[in-house]
Amino acid sequence: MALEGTAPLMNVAKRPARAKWRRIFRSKTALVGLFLVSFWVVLAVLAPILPLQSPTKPDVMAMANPFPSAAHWLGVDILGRDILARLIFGARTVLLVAPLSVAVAMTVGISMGMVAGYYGGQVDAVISRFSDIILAFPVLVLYVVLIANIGPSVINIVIATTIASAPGIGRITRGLVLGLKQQEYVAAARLRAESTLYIMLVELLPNCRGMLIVDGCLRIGYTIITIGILGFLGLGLPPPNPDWGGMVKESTTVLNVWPFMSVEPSIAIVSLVLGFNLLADGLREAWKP
Amino acid sequence: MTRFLCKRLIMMMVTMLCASFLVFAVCEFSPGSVARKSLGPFATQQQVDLLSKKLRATDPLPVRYSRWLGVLLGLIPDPLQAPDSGLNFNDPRGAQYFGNFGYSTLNKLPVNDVIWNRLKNTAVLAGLAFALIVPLSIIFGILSGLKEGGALDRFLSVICITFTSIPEFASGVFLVTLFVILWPLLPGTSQLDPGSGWSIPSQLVLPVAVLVIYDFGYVARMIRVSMIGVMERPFIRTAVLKGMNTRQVIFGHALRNAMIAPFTVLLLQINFLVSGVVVTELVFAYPGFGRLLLDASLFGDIATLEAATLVTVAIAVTTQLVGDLGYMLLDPRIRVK
Amino acid sequence: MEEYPHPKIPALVDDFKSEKLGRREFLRFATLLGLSASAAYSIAGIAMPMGAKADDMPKGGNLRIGMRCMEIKDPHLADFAERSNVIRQVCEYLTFTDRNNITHPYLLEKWEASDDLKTWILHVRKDVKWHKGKPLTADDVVWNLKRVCDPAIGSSMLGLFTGYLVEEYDTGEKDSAGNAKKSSRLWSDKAIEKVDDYTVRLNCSSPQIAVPEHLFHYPMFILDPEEKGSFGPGANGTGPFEMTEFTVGKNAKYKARTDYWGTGPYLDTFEFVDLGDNPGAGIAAVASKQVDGLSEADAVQINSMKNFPHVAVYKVETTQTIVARMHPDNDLFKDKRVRQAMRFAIDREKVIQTSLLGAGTPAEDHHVAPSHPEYAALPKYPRDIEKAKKLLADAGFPDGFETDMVTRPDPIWELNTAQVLAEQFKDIGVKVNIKSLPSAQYWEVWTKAPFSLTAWGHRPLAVMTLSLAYRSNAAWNESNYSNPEFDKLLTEAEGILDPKQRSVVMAKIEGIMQDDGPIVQPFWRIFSTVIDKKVKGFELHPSQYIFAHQYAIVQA
Amino acid sequence: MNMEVRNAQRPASQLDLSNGIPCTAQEPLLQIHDLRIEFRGKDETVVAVPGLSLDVMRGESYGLVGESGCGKSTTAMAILGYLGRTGAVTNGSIRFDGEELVGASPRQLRKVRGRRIAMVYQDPMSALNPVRTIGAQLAEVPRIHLGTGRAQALEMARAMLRDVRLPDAGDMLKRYPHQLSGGQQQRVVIAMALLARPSLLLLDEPTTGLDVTVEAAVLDLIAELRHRYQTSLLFISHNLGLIAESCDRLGIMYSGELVEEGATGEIFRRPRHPYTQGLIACIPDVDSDKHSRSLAAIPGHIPLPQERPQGCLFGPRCDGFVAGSCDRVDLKPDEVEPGHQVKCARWRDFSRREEAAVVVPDGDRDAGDAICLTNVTKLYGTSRGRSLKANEAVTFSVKEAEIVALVGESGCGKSTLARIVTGLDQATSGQIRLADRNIAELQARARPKKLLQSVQMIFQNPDSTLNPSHSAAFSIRRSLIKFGIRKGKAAVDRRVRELLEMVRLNPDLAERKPEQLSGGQKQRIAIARAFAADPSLIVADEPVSALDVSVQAAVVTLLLDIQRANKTTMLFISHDLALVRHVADKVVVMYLGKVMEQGTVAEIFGGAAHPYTQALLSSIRSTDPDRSKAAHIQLRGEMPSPVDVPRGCRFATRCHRKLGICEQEAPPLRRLSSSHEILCHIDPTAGQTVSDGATRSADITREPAND
Repeated sequence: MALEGTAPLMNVAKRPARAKWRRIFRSKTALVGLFLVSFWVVLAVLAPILPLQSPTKPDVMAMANPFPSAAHWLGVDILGRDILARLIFGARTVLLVAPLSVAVAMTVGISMGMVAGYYGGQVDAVISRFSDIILAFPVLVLYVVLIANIGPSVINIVIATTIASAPGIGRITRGLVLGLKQQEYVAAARLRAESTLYIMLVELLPNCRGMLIVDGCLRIGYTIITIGILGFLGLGLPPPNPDWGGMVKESTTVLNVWPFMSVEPSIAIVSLVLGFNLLADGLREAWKP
Repeated sequence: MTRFLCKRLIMMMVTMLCASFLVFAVCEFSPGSVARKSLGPFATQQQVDLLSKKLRATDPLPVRYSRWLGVLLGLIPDPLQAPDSGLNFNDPRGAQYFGNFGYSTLNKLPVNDVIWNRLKNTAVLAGLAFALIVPLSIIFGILSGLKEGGALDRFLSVICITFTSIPEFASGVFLVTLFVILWPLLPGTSQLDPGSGWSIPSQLVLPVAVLVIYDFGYVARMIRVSMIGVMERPFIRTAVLKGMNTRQVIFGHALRNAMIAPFTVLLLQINFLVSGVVVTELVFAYPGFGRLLLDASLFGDIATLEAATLVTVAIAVTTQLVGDLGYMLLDPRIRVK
Repeated sequence: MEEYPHPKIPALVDDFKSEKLGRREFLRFATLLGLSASAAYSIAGIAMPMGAKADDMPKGGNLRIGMRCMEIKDPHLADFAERSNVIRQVCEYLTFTDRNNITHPYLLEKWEASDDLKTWILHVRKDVKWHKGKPLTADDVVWNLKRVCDPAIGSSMLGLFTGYLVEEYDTGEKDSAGNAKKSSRLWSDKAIEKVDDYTVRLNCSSPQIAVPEHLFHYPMFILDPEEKGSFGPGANGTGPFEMTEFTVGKNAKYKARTDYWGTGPYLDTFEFVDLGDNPGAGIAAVASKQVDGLSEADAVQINSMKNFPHVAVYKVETTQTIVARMHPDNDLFKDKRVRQAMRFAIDREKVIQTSLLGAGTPAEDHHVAPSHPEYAALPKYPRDIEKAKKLLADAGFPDGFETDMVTRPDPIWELNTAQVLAEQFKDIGVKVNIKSLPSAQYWEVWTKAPFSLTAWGHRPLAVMTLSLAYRSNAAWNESNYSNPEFDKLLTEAEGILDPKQRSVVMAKIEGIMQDDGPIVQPFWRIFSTVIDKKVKGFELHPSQYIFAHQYAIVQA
Repeated sequence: MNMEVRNAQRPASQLDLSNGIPCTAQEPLLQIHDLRIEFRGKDETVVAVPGLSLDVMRGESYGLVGESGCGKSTTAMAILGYLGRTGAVTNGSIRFDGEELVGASPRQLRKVRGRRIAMVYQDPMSALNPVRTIGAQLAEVPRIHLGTGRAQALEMARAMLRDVRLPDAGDMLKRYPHQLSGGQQQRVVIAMALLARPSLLLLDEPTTGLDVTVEAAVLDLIAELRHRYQTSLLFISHNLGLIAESCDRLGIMYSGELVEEGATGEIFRRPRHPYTQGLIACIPDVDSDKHSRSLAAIPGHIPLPQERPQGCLFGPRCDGFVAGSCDRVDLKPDEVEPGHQVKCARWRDFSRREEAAVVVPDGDRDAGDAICLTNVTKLYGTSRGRSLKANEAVTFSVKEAEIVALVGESGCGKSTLARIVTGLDQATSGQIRLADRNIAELQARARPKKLLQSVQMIFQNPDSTLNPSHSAAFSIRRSLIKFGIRKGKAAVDRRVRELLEMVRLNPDLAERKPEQLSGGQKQRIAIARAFAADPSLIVADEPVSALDVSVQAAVVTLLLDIQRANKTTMLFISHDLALVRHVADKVVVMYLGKVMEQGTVAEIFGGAAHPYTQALLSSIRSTDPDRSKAAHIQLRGEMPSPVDVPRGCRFATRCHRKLGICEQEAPPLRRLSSSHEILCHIDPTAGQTVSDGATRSADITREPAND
């Protein structure tokens, strides 16, 4: 009998892993999202080598007429600092803190969800109950209570994000794992004496990847909003670090005379959040089974 | 059913207990004593120590927590309200009654005098927003979920996803610029004060709008996803192949199924609206619950913070319960037999 | 020769006439010594600025001022202008210092000072009635004065009275660090003495000229002894209004008294509206006429509102300021050259232009303002990066250093100043990380942080601030500054009445502050606000004080 | 009446079933001509059906047979104009009762859908709206099409439910779909389809997913109703046996094309197309076992629409492929005899395929027990202290190198037993002796490596058996490494290649991701994985049930070859009795957690003694046109819940030979031979006792099934 599969399967790309990512390029939504996100990422990465003005140095001369000009493309803020530079340097902070927070939260959440979903029973009950309690807390309250009490800093924002989001991520992971652990390949792994940790990390985790990446994108977007809100509440990163939420707060006072000062950082936040949201949406669409 | 409800009620109590303890625990991390905060910057350490002692803030955490719990349940009188404490705390309701949330160190009033009025204000705001979010998101979600990828879907999805990406402070900024400053149609703040020359309804327009803008897109997207899922389900095919027209299919078969999953999401918005309104309340100087919560947590007013947290958690667990009950109503498959 | 209420006044008149004494100082001293303002003005040869005549004031209406409504525990503990403003409409002071630094009798009919300035006789007005009916008596005044001197109450008056009415003593106990615990008490049983039903005598341990000004310090309200220091709606007071409603974070409402002893009030009702911490909300509220004005509007807010057609902008120069203060006992700042370098690093004009949008005047690092009567002009020094760097290098920091600076996020001008200062410190190699703490936390550490930015309110006298903030072990000595020479000179200056003599001492004090002092002080703030043009009688007081009984609304 | 239909082997066009009018020259009810259906994706257009022509006569039952992906369901959807947003008919016509349906307006289509052409779907559970009552969903049909009022519509629904033999129709109307069993749901769907008295009923795999005994009942119902309502049927199925029994005429579809068409009996007796022949040959039938006939498999797989070859689509898989004639573009159907058409260039050259030679020697009868189960019981605790009895006192043993089949309908506990044996679950009590150990309560985690290695499993679902994130050979490699079968990367890789070759896969597939493999290939990998550990016992849980028949045969044959070569003992779990006959040495029949009967293949298939086994055997559908007429034993009702097991005999509630005692007392274990046991009150040696409960399908069809 001839061996099966000698004829190449024509319709399937050679490298499915890459094909999965390539599918993003077919989704317009994902592309727009990717563009917005990479726009900011590129600017943030290149910030030190871009011919930007100092994001913290006031330009007293420009304050007489802070509106966008040839010298300051997006104008200067109420302290005479170049808004463009502040936005771009602010992107560095946001693009560091938000993904970092989400990454930590994901690590904790995924671990919780994996353990709860895989072991089930009492372990699941304890973890789920704990998650329920955290989730019953309104998220923003959680942030405010935490940050107001432990003070604003990158670490603390990471901690707060982790506490606030890990249960949600855990719940998603748990749901995925509950389904996946019934899969026969998991049984097969058990039958070849694989350790539980191995099963979780090698057999289960990669198959949660898609959903978790999508969820992660949404969460990064949401965390950016939260960081903005914290900045707006005066609980954001300490100045003079350009903090987008803080920039809006600083300039709401001059909204009616210099609206661009608050509108520009608002647009920056909206565009970046929108980027992540679109990316998540596009990925979900592209990876839909 | 009774069993189920009892079980749920017990779980609710446990959740609230844990949550309240958590607040106490988190406040432990707070640098600075409540006494310092309530005496202000210029008080001497001596005064601070004295007040700390009076407030019994130096007791260990479990002691304070159980005392708080005892006071709340009306088991013991509030020691802070005793006349000899020298704190001048007087609750007209008495020092010992069920539901005694204690005395707010921030407002120098019984928490019960502060919190309910604020909650009422926020309930008005949240209720109006919710009343708009529900129909708007359903209409948007259903219309765009009807034909995934169609022109209408793309258009509505772009609106929804963009709106959800606008933080409240940003939309507050945009709206105030437009409708207060450039085109002064509406008042810039909403203190719910009829004496300000603006009617209460006109004061509510902008805060409600900010909340709706931020929130409805998210819910609409949930409903959209659910609707798309439902439209792909075989029973929709059954309905179409029965000879039903689109309207009959949607209202007869799709709608109720499409609402099952987003129902909980919709209810979750109540939680969000009750406490997530902080930013909106701040932007519009609205005398609401969110700001109270913010002020209390910034100040370290643990009595108010506890009460506010308990209320929000109670709302959260109640909506969860309502969600589950509504779920049963919507989906006969999970009704308790 | 006229009959003067105090034997020192003729000398003052002479000095003024021989131009040894400025007009401001003359007016201030003369009135402090009991000369009536009108007499003082007439000697000074200028017309007394007149408030609007009561007869011209329209009656009725409701006025709404936007202001934070903070919780009030005890009026004698009032520590912010906002708190005292809420009380001020109900309870009153014995004296009143106007925006020109001239102190007038208020609940007092007049006061008399002894020649040595150690004995002050206060004559209480006889026509003042508490809202609840009984007349104001010397007993009430004595109770209030004694109360603020009780350390258990914790009023900031204690600090002001220390040195002439109050003394510090060792309690004999030790605190946890092993230092002797100190407490305060009246220096003598007779320090505050009732003479008769309408006369009170203060017997001071040392000469003090500023007694009438101290009596206008913001917690020094005269309360009804029966109310034991509580305050709330319906609280008794001698003032023009009765408080009808008070909700922390929301509003305070008042109803005019019909039997007020003084002029006014013209309004039917008055109201403070809490607009929260968001400065944008204040602007929005003014824009949509939800409030008739704000108690305070910073330069940025003014900038936004100056074009509103319906409001008038009010400005007043104040001695409100901000200091970046260093702990000289901290390793980084123990070398005075470091502190000097920090002062040389600052370009004051630039700070004023950026963080205050120009609404300020440069300060000279010694916390004495040109508008203070004690001010002695010293040579000004400009920004000098090279010099600063050299000083740092000499002090052992050739590459500068990095430090945290604690500040508050609100009000925004403070944070802005912090950012501008940090940026300028960067130029001399000092990297300043701004640590902005929510107010509640900030006040927890404001005296403890090695490097911190602190706003100081307006005070009519420089010595008031200096003794509160820089005297060794003073209650509010946030900078842990301790310099025996400074303390000695300060005590000396407080006792000197002769301006010439005193300015010599003040120059020394100012010099010490510039050379050795713990602060970098970039500017004095110009205080400003907006009030609807329909409001008549509004005057901006440098202490942010609101006196609603002076205001009236012109109906359109 | 029923038998009449069954006997109608002539094309229906020659038979008058409608209104008594002779209709020999009648126009077909449904006329599909040169139909081309395309699905337009973002990047490519897929031609699902390139050009299909077929006619369905009035009153006729037409069977459309083909393996998955051949376009048969798409054709049905095209008839109703429901191809989704991407699908479109790009050529050809569909005329229904003289009316052109291609390009019909939505309004026109709505008048046809549900009214004149109705459909019965594959998965009745999902075809019904879960949140609306049966009554509401049924009543819609008359309300839409006949304009009847609510009350009247409900009355019609009630009547129709009675017609489809649902008990207590009034109560049924108020129920929700999930409260019904699968068989009941399908009856509801049929009732819904028939409510508006359509003239054509499309049946899309109507019994797939139902248990065999339920399937039989549903098919009988369809046959009867079709007759009563004079409805033509277009019966779509992959199951030749079903079609053989239910249809007058049939068409064999392959990759979107009709390759052969003709009267049912004719096609089964004289299949002309090599694909048809192959299909028939690869179906196991009850008459032969592995010792008499091995299943013939069709090599290769169905081409994807994008990779259709030129000329004969079956060419690449056909032994008789001749270049030049088979790959001609203008290949046309050829008429074998009137009414029998075949699309094959060389049909004249093929006679019926030779059956594969007898290859399987008899097993070693003297071997010792490889595994021995004694009183294995598995209880699952449910809420309120009740327990679900998945297995109760299961006792049987498997000899070395023997294949024992566990047979039963879904829910009988056979898979639970498999999980217990492999250690994926643990027994509540009882003994499983394997290599002198009791492994009944040893979970995989607790088993020593050696033990784990000796028991391996082949799983049911090809889509879940391989981890989609890893390459095909990943788990094989892990198995080799974990058990230390080979050391060193090179040795492991070599062994992987060997194993892949053993399962007849190109070793180049090793690095492919599962999503790039076909179902059959994935199952082969799974077999290779199981054997990689060199186990002494393989538990195969329905290893081929999810595969297409042609693939199924190949995989089964392969599995048997390897088993024999390795002398592996095997526990083979299946619901397919015909397949079991081909695979097993010994059969264990389970019902509701208990063993009903066990014996050698010959004993069970030769003379089953237990009524349940008899019922199962009677439900096997044969492609032999002469055999398929045999009446089925219809079981009434549904399998009781394993939480509330009947007090006496488990099977008593459904038994057609029930005695009075059956409901009261647990039946005794009767030993009929050294290898044959039954659990039954009826003593088979005492002669045929027809009890009051015994009914034959022909007799009970008119009574409501007691569902």
